[in-house]
Amino acid sequence: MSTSELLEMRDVHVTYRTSEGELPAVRGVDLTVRRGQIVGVAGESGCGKSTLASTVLRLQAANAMVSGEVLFDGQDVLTMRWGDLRAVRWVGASIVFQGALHSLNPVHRIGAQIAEPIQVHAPGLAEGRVRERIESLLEQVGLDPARARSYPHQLSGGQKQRVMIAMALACDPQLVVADEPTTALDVMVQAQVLGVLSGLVRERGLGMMMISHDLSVLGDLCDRITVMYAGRVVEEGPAEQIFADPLHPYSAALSAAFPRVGDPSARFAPSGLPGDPPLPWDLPGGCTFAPRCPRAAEVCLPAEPVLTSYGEGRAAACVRIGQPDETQHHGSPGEVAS
Amino acid sequence: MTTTATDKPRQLSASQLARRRRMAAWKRTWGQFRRHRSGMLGLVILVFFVAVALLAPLIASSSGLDVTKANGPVLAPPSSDYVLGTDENGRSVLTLLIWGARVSLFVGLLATLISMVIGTLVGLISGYFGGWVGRITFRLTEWFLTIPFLPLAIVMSTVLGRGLFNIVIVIGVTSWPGTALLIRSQTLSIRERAYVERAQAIGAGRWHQLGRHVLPNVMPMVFANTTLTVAIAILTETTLSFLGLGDPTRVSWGTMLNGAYEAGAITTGCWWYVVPPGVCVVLVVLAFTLIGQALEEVLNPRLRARR
Amino acid sequence: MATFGLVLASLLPALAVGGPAQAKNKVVFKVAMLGEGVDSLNPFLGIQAPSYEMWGLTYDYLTGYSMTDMSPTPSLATKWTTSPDGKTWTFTVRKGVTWSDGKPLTAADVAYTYNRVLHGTVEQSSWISYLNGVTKITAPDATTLVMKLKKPSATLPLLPIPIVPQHVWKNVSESEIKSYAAGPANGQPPVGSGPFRLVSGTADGSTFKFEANPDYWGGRPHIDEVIFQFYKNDDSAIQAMEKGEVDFVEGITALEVKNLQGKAGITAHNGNSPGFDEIAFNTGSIDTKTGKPIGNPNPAVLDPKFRHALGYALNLPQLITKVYQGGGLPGTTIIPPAYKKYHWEPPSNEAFHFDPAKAGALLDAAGYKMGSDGLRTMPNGQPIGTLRLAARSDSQESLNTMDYFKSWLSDLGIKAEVSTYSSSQLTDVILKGNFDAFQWGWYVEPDPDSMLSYMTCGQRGNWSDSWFCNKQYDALYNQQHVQTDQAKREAEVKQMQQILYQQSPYLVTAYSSIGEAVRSDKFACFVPQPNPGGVWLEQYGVYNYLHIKPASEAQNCDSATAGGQLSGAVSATQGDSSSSVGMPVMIGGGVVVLLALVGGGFVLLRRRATVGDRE
Amino acid sequence: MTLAAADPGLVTAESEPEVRPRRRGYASYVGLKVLGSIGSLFFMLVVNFFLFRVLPGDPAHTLGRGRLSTEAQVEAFNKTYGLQQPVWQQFLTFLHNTFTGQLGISVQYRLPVSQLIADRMVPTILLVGTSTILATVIGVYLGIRGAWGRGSRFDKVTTGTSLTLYAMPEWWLGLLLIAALGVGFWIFPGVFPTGGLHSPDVDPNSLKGVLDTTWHLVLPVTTLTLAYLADYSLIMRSSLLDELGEDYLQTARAKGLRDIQVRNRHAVRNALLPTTTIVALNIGFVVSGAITVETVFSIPGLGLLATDAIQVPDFWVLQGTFLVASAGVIFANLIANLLYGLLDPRVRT
Repeated sequence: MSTSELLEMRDVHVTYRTSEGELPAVRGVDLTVRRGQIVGVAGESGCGKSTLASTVLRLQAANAMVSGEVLFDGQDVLTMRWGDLRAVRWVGASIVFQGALHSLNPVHRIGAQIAEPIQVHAPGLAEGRVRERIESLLEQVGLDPARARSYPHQLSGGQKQRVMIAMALACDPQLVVADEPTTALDVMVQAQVLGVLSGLVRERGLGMMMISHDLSVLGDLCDRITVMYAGRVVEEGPAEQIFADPLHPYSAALSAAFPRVGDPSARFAPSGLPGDPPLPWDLPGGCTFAPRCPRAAEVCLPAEPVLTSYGEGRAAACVRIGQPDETQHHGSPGEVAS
Repeated sequence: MTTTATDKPRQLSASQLARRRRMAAWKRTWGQFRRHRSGMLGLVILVFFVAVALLAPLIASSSGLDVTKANGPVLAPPSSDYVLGTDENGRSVLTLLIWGARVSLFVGLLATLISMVIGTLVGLISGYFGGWVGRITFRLTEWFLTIPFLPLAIVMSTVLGRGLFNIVIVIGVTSWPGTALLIRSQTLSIRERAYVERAQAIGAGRWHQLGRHVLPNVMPMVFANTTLTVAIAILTETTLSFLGLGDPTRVSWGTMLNGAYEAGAITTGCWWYVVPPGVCVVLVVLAFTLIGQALEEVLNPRLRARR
Repeated sequence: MATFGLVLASLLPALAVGGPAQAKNKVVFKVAMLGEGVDSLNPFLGIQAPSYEMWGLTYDYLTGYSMTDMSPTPSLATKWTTSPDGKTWTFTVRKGVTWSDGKPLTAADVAYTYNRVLHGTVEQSSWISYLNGVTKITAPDATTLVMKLKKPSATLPLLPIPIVPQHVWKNVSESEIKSYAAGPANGQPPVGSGPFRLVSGTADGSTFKFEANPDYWGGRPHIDEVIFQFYKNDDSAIQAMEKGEVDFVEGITALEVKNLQGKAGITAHNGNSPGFDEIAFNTGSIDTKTGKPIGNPNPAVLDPKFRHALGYALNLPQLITKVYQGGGLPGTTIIPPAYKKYHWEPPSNEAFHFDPAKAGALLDAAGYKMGSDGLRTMPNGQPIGTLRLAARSDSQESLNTMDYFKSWLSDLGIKAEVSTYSSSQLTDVILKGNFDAFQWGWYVEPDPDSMLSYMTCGQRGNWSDSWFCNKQYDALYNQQHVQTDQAKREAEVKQMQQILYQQSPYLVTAYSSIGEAVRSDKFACFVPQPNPGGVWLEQYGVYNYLHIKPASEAQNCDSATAGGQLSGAVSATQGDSSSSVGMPVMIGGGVVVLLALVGGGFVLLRRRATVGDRE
Repeated sequence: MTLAAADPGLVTAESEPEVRPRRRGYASYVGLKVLGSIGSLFFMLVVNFFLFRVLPGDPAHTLGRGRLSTEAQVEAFNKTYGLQQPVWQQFLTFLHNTFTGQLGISVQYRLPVSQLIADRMVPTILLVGTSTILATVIGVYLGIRGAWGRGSRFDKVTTGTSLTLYAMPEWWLGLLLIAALGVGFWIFPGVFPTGGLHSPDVDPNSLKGVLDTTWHLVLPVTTLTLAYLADYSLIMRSSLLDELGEDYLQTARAKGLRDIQVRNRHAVRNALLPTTTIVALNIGFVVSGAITVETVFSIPGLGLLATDAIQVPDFWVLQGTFLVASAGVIFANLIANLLYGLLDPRVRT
């Protein structure tokens, strides 16, 4: 318990090396999670939030170049020796991946998969103890302990996600990274799962980094929210404030939007926002949001705005904040993002 | 065909859209293929052999194949006038190789065409039509798969007698099930795709959909699979010919190897008669395999992730 | 276990390899055979050359063959007499011969065997032709065998029918015999009286092991064991010999012979075998029941003049060098020169020789004039059309021969096309008469009768493949068939060959030979049959199995009995062996390669075997 | 026999998903598969029967090999082989005989075909069995290493080699091996025997015989192993590569498993599914695989029996071997499917 900062990300850059060239996915992000604090990361798909999450346990893809610092409990995960890293994984921080569908190994039983990290990190532990642990975990996430014997494909989406949560808590981590834990689920189930998750995290006083495109969800679960766009943080501050009165036009659009039901495949674009998020290999000059921004003006074009603080614990990256908007720019209204 | 006059225009425009999308897809594919090193290697090799096959008459006169015109020494090692030596009839091995390329490629491609047509048809039908049609065709395919390939080919070529086209037919008829199954699974997945449903909503006939929507989308996989089948077909032709079931009146790489084998070229150490034909076979088959794999990787995003 | 063994072996190659070489004190003669294997050990079923070899070692025959010209010699029969009318033959059967199970062999066994052939159905197929015209066979006492005939027979006393023990075979019923293996059963060799005993091997197998019969009436063989190993291709066999796994290779190509002749410790040659290859014409296919023409022969080939003229278009020397790989003898008539007594050599003024001009002239004379389009026409001015030449897809020689024939024909202004058939398909085509000419071959047995019979009218639709029918020829055939005066018979046989030569249903292209190679550093005293220039192993009779010796004892080959003065054909030392065998063969213009045991050979074997004639 | 031809087992498994899988136990899964196999079996019998009724030529002549002179004999022959019956009746007798293990009598050898097959089975199984075991072990290992370190030099080399071997007619490879290691070339002597199952004069049942046989099998086994190995390593590699994209590997890594653990516990376990199926299937293609290699090395196995029978043509032997061959495939196919069901829970429920 050295510092109260459990996770501290400093100027993290992630760039993918691909045959098409170098794709900057995350461009200089700072983010902090304190013990017992739930931090939400919001943004459309492709804004780099999942990439960011993957760096927490150094799980980024092989072709990703990461720079900056990811301090977990004061140690930089990115430069850690493999041995230490493995020790941090799951014991220090665990992840609830998006799409439990694929994140569970189809040919192993649930029980075995939950047991695995325990056996890896506490090799000594007796069979019986492990089993008890699994059963209690399953109960905690509201599943019948007997489920331990079944295979992933025998569970519904919600149940799978619960299993993921149980698995994430198997080694009592201090930090849980939840990467779009509920995208694949319909609203009702989403609510349940999120309830379970946040509940457990709260009662154990864990830290959690919760990633979602759904600002409303983050709004009522998190303490703080970071909004990302095109690999950068555009706004950052207390959850309810960001949800209630966002500073950045993008945040505004996000909060205005409401989640669409079902259809996991098609990720949604905030309603009222024309066009798609910029492609990482041709980012517009100046403010990357400008092309879609209702309040965009000449001032936005020259340089990319920096994150500047507005009042206590709030910051946003937009030059138009506080300016009156005369010139209304609209993206070509004809197109509708699908 | 239950397409009524009213929804024709929408129908057309939809298909035009699809066509444009497809054109773009082909361009992208080629772009990615160009970056695929082994694929390009295969292509280069293949182009070379195709060129040789096509230009055979210009490179080496066909009279070099006529035993009665051959006046070289018997099984002579490579020399200035016989770059790759001679066979047991005193013919230039090089000439035989060049003309052999024709037969081998011809058989390979034609046989593949047959197996493709059958395979694709059966695959589409069993994949697209559910119910008993689908089930029966699928069973049929599975049954044909359980027939041991080479024995069947051998038996059939004894039944049909020895001739180039018989070989082609044998290979074509025995090698389609693999394709059929592939196409089937492809069709099954595509059938579920949105625009097919749309087409259904519009009320286009099943065959119409099959032709307009499913087929064009299966084609890429068919194409990738074709190249792999050619490889197999050429291998089979060589093997059958080697076993003495080839067309004795035509020179293919397989019949050459058969000749070498029967003339005891191994013991007499006539490597120039044994090695070159084999190498050619390996190169061509390899070329087709490489291209096929490259295409698969390019066309199948799941595989593309591998690179 | 296999995997383990594999590892083991690769660890101890020396041991494993040493294995074969360690054939000690016992003298084992290992023969590599090629192509089709033994089809049956049952003498009433098998038809392939190797099978005859097996029976030859296992059983005895009433009469044998001389090494020089394969004329009948005493064997089980010590002597024989013919009644003045030639309708009664009396054989004296050797005394004191015993079966391998100890029981005595008597005339009764011989009578039993022959009667079985005479009255059986399955038993007939291979052997009946030898008892042609025989009505009654009896064994009045243990040493006497009496044969009664309808009419005199010229083919007797040639009786290459294996004599089987009555006390064993009487238990094999007519129906059982169809699948009676007659191989070694529960550790016992099949009961026979021959010089060797088959201790292991089954019809489809690839290894056959014989042990010498210590108390063989003809004297104990100089070798203790004979092992036949069958290989699928020449390379394996030849390698096996070079590695010392086998001592003899039978039926290799002339190329391989050439290649082996240089090698130390090995002697190779092409042995003349009494067979020939021919180009046969459709001389008029008919439905044998109704006598109506069937099939669609080109009218041209029906004309003897046309066929004869083509004889001068064949460049046989070229054929021999090119198609038969530089070895071989140009062919003339259907009775090979190996049978000196019966072979008719056409006088130089009649003999075919490569002379396109003459061929052309003969065709012109016969009315096949050159048309304006450079193609010859029928006498009636109709175009000849395209001759259909059939070749056997399983024989490269067959195909190449026809290719040459085609080009020679086109030089004469006659169009032709070559098509290939598998042997069984060709048999059908021939029987349907849907051909103009085809290439095939025959082996000819020592007595010319059966070969001659194939060209008689009566054989059409059965053994005649050229559909040849000629009254004069048939008359002569029937004469010689009952001719008891040897000299007269020879004259008649030669006259028949002359007729065939003129009528040209066959154009005999080549006299065949068999490539053989032996480890002359291990075994010696092989005597060729016919001597000189003949084959060493697959002979008529089993002379060499009885008389070959380990090379170490080669100097006293001559101590060997019959045919001793001929021995030393292959003696221990490389030098004079190649001079004594290699040279004559080479000087003799080389010998035709017989690819019988490779590919198409099967059919030759088959047709040769069908009437049991074999070299 | 080839990558393309060899995955019905997979397809049956794959073609399920889009139809929402009904829940059924392994038992009924097995039941279905067995039924399917029986279906194929019958189909195979039909094909088998009619295929051989269209062989060229008049049976009496081609099968009798021209030995039949008298009409009586032709009739006798037809009677023995029931050729004078109407086809459907022949088919019934055929079925009956097949199921009672009577496969007819070889025209060529005049021995019961069943006996011939039994005799020839041993060398083939020895040859193919050994090669399959070796090929599987080596191939799977290479495939795993290749896929895991994809793009590495090791991967490039092994994949390249496998592809080349895959593109190579196995008998040609055999010929090369004979030339190189059997005959010997340049200064290298040929050490290995070039043909036959054992030396003529050794008793195959003695220890020496076993060693000698093994020694004779080295080249053919090597040939076949290399041929199969190509298939297996490529299949293993590609199916493992397919797994690499999967999310659950990410999960496993996140759990703090060692790379090797992730590979063996998760990736390989799943990637093995298709490979097992194909190996099992290939075993079914015993005869096909053996034909050419047995010919080149003169090994008296089923393959050789079949090729010899073609020249005659030995009707019943061909039919018998073909029967055994297809039955083998069907059986192997069944095993493959059952295996797949056991290994992959998704299939069976």
